[in-house]
Amino acid sequence: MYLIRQFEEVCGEMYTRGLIRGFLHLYIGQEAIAVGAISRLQPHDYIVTHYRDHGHALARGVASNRTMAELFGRIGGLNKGKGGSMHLFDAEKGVMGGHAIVGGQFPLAAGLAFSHQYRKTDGICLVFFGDGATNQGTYHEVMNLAAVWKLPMLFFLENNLYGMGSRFDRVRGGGDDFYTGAAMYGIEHAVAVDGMDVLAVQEATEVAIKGIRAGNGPAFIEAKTFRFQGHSMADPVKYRDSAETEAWEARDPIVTFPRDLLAQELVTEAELEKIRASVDDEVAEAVKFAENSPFPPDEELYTDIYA
Amino acid sequence: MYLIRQFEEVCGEMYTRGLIRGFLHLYIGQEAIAVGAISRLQPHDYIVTHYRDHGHALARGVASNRTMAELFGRIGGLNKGKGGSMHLFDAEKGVMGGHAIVGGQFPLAAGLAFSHQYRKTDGICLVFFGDGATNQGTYHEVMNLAAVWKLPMLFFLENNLYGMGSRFDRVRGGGDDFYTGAAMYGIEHAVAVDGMDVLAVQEATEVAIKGIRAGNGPAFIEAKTFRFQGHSMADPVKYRDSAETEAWEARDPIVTFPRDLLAQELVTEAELEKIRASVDDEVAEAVKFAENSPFPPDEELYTDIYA
Amino acid sequence: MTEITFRQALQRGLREALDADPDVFLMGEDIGKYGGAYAVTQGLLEKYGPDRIRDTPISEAAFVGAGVGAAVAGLRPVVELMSMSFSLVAADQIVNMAAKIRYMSGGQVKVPMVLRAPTGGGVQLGATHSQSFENWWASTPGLKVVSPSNPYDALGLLRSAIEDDNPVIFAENALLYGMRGDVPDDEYRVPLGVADVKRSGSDITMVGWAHGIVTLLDAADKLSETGVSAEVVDLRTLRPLDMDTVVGSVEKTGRALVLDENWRTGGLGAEVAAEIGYRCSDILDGPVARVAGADAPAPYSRPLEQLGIPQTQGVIDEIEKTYGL
Amino acid sequence: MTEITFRQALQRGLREALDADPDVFLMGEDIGKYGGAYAVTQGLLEKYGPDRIRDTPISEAAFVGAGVGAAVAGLRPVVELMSMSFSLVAADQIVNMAAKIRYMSGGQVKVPMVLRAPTGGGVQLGATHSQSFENWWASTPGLKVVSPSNPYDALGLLRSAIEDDNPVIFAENALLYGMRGDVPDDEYRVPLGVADVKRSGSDITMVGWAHGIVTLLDAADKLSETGVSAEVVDLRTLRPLDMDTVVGSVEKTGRALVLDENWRTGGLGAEVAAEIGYRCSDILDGPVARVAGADAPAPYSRPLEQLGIPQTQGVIDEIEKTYGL
Ligand SMILES: Cc1ncc(C[n+]2csc(CCOP(=O)(O)OP(=O)(O)O)c2C)c(N)n1
Ligand SMILES: Cc1ncc(C[n+]2csc(CCOP(=O)(O)OP(=O)(O)O)c2C)c(N)n1
Ligand SMILES: [Mg+2]
Ligand SMILES: [Mg+2]
Repeated sequence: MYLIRQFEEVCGEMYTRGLIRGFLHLYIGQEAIAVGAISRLQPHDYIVTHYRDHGHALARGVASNRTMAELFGRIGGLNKGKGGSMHLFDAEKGVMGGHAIVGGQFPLAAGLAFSHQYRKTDGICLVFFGDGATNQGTYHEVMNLAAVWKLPMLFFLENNLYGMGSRFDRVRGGGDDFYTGAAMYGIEHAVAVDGMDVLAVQEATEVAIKGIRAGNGPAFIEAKTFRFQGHSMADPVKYRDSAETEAWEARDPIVTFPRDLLAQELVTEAELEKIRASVDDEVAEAVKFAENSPFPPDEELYTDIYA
Repeated sequence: MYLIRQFEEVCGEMYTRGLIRGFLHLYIGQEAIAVGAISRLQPHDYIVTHYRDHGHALARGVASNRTMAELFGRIGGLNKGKGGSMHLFDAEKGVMGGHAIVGGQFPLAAGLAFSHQYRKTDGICLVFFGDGATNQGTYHEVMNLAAVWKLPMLFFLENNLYGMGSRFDRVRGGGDDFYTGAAMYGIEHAVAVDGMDVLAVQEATEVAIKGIRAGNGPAFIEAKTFRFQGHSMADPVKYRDSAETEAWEARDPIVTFPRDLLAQELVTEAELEKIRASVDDEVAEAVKFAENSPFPPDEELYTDIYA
Repeated sequence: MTEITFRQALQRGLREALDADPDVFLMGEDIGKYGGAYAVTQGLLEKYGPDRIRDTPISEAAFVGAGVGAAVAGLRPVVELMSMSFSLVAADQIVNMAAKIRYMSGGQVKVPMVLRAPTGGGVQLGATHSQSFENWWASTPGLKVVSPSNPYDALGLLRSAIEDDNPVIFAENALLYGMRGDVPDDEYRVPLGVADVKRSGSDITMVGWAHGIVTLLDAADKLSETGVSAEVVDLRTLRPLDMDTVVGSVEKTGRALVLDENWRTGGLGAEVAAEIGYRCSDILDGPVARVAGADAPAPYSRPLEQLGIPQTQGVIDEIEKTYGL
Repeated sequence: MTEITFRQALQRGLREALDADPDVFLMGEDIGKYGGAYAVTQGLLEKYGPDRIRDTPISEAAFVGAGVGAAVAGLRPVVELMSMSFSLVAADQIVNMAAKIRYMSGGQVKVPMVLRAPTGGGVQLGATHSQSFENWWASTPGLKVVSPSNPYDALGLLRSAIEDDNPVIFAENALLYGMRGDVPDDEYRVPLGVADVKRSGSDITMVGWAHGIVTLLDAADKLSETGVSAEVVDLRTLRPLDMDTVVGSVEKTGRALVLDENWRTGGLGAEVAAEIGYRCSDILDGPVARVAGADAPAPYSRPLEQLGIPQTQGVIDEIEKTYGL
């Protein structure tokens, strides 16, 4: 979690320095979700996510230096600099993007899940999405498709309460809970979990995945969470008051999780310091790697269009 | 109801004779719905429907002769022959189409309902759709939009169990009832009704519309029904067995409703005969009208593209 | 050689692929139990079973995108849309997902998928059901687009399309399903991206594709009666365009006409005409003539609809007007 | 005359319309409380209230189609898409509903709606966010499409668009929002469907639109240094195309170049080039030159992205190559 946090903080800096450009959506505040959920995957499982994707990539063990290089638009980046922040891929690790059209990732995820079913493996596809994305038609179509076909698919909603400047209750007719709607599609296993509690997320994911691998069809998890910063670097965050933000910040997993570990004496302050220092180093190295990686050569404009 | 039935039977004949072409979807078996529901509308209300639209137009009092002329592709048709069977319009009567892209009608209906809300009238928009259409993303998006905005809109599902050759349970993850899903969107008034019982449909619609006009937001009615014939004239209906069809045919509203009326002595056989004869005449006249109406002149190809 | 219909040619291609490669599967609305809206997939469910012949809900965005996902995972989906007109509800999945996922990933994945759909007008289905959006998909980098004009090409192109590692839009003009033609019994292929001279001639090059070729061959017949020798070039593949074959022909004839049955403005015909104009400016005996569908939504009424679709006489008139032939 | 930005020009147009006509209302994602992704609608919610400045869910198909419905009922919705790239998820509503409902109904209804959206690339948003689908909408009968190149035209065209009784796609190149320019204080209009000569010249006609005009004007400056006098024609409206103005200019100069910043193949530039080629074949001093965006998805990396976007030098080189100027 701390790697993600530190990585994101540094990304913010790099954006301000003009080294990262375009749209940059930080994952700060939601780290417990990526870490908790993705830790429960097997290597042959797939992950599909949206544009707020750094956390998912890093939690899956994608190289931080190649991730940073991607954000810098360099040839050493995961996608050779062609994808950028919103479109991170690491196919070897089953990270199948980073998708920037809201809701666009659902059908792709269904197809990846289908491939496991067709080949009769026990693999699954874990798809992340936000509260705002539930208002896209593809959400509905794919929830239904997954249910009818009993696809091995875990729908993971990161409900951070806002889609850009819109609090969910201003754009959603249903109530506060999203997960309860899954039953309507015939998705039987659907639960809510505290998205600020990495162990709770881990536990909920473990249970859900067990059912999916057992052939029960898709499952649904809604994690209640909050993004501490703006939607993207361009967002001045005028649409919510600081009290709401502060209440959530008080539950910051980067603070609370180590505090709990310390309290339970499962870790020492010194060990934590060591981890933090090594993470800080890793991220600093990532920036160096990115800076030293050249921009893609001109011919890359026309490569990778066709196989 | 008998007008619709007779009209549709004759349409089938005309199709066989090559006077109607393209896709023709008959409403036979579902008449009680259009008649029951539309009878509860006020003149300023809107109706939006899909390609199986003859019944809705006729129930709204749209001229049968101009409807037939439209199916014949003649200039005297409702749409000057430009729309055809799937796209019937009669704007003066608030019949805003006939829409042939499955699910395409939902957003339009929302906008029409919105216009009433924006202008603070008590008008509503009644939108018809089939079970198959619920698998389109627009269904979901518009259910939500209508709920958030409390649009004066009545969602009317004609659940005839099949979308083309697909029985609903083969393409839907949810259970047998569709109406229960409306609650997920925050649509509070949602009921099921026997679509073969015109009085029940009328009653359910009356109640729903009352709530909508009172400002309660959208409502949802699911009528269980059956199309007695194929999806379109091209459909050999190989995907369902005749027992299912026969069970539903036994509940044919064109048979049962007059039978009940007779039993209750609310009508005499002679009166019924008179109605039937006059309807038969009207439909025969409609065919004549259509045959005598010329094809649109060439310049019509380029008119009505822009206002 | 066996004489079969265009529909049978497609069916044969599908069966072969299903037989040859367990990674090939079919998905689409009512392709199984119903047998397909245009009966192309009739009988396949019975033979290959529901795992490989998958009926879908009416959720085009979902199942087209699921096709991309399956392809990215290494399967070879052949997805059917009931009509090219319905490709619009899946437009985002086609253009932003199928076409771009490889590029955006820096080449990490590929999309060996075929998206089949009946296309075109002429049978009174009205404005929403008579469209040829393959014209748009053909302007989208990352996609390949084919549209055969006869049973031979249909089978040969389908074989190549299914074997191709890229997303291929396979546009089947619905007017052609019943067309009969000779097809060899061996396993020939028609390569993607190669145009074909369907009739050779010396006075004018007429370029078209799909059902347009029927019209052009008919026009060529009529023209020959008045002593005009017309060459007919069938693009067959709309992306990538084989302009070399087209230009080669124009270099021979010195005159060119392009037929695009879809809306005139901004259609693929404009691209072909502009390119011929550019590459053959030195040798052209006049401007590149264009014949296209009316710039109007398709009306239901038969006489109006026919008026909007290019006919043989329209082609002949345009040649006369442009070149005085 | 006041110097304002392109963004301010649009804002002024929206405010005027909201003031003048109670039937005008705005709808789109985060146009209210957030103030609009590109701040065009900033401050409007406060002034006009939530009934007329309506934030929508992320449901483009739903609210674009709802705009059509409201327009059909006689209101005058101005709908904002956060990006033209997102118009694909509403493609069916745009093409099959907005564009066709009038025709299909035989003229019974009309659709006085404006659909505004930022468009184009150049700011490293990557392949899914840098597209200009107005090219496709401009080939769709039933739609009108405009894309201004400066604050004056932006305001004048927006006034006309909102007053027009047809669905107008209003494509705002995002690179232009900050552009400053003089705008009269009176209520002038720029009519739809009328191109504009932005710079007159005698040696070559350069045709473009929107941000392309910035490039063409720059190229014209550079060309004048070498004694080449270039005329720059701004289409302003992409449908209907004002080919008469374009042809009038080419008749004067005898040479033509078309700049289309979007994908080259099958773009609107091809249409313009083909038409010039046809109508001016007698007087053209060579083929119609085309400069266009790369036929590739937009890469994120800045140098690659820039390479794919037509630049001044590319225009000059193409003129040199084609006409030896
Ligand atoms: C189809 C589409 N519409 C709009 C956008 C612009 N947009 C990008 S992110 C976003 C908000 C999404 O919110 P949510 O799904 O809750 O995810 P979060 O950003 O909160 O993680 C919007 C409106 C888009 N990228 N795609
Ligand atoms: C987007 C789209 N996909 C597919 C079709 C083809 N199609 C027309 S009607 C239909 C079945 C719809 O079934 P349902 O909604 O249950 O209505 P019913 O025909 O039973 O009245 C299908 C698949 C279409 N017209 N539009
Ligand atoms: Mg959110
Ligand atoms: Mg049905």
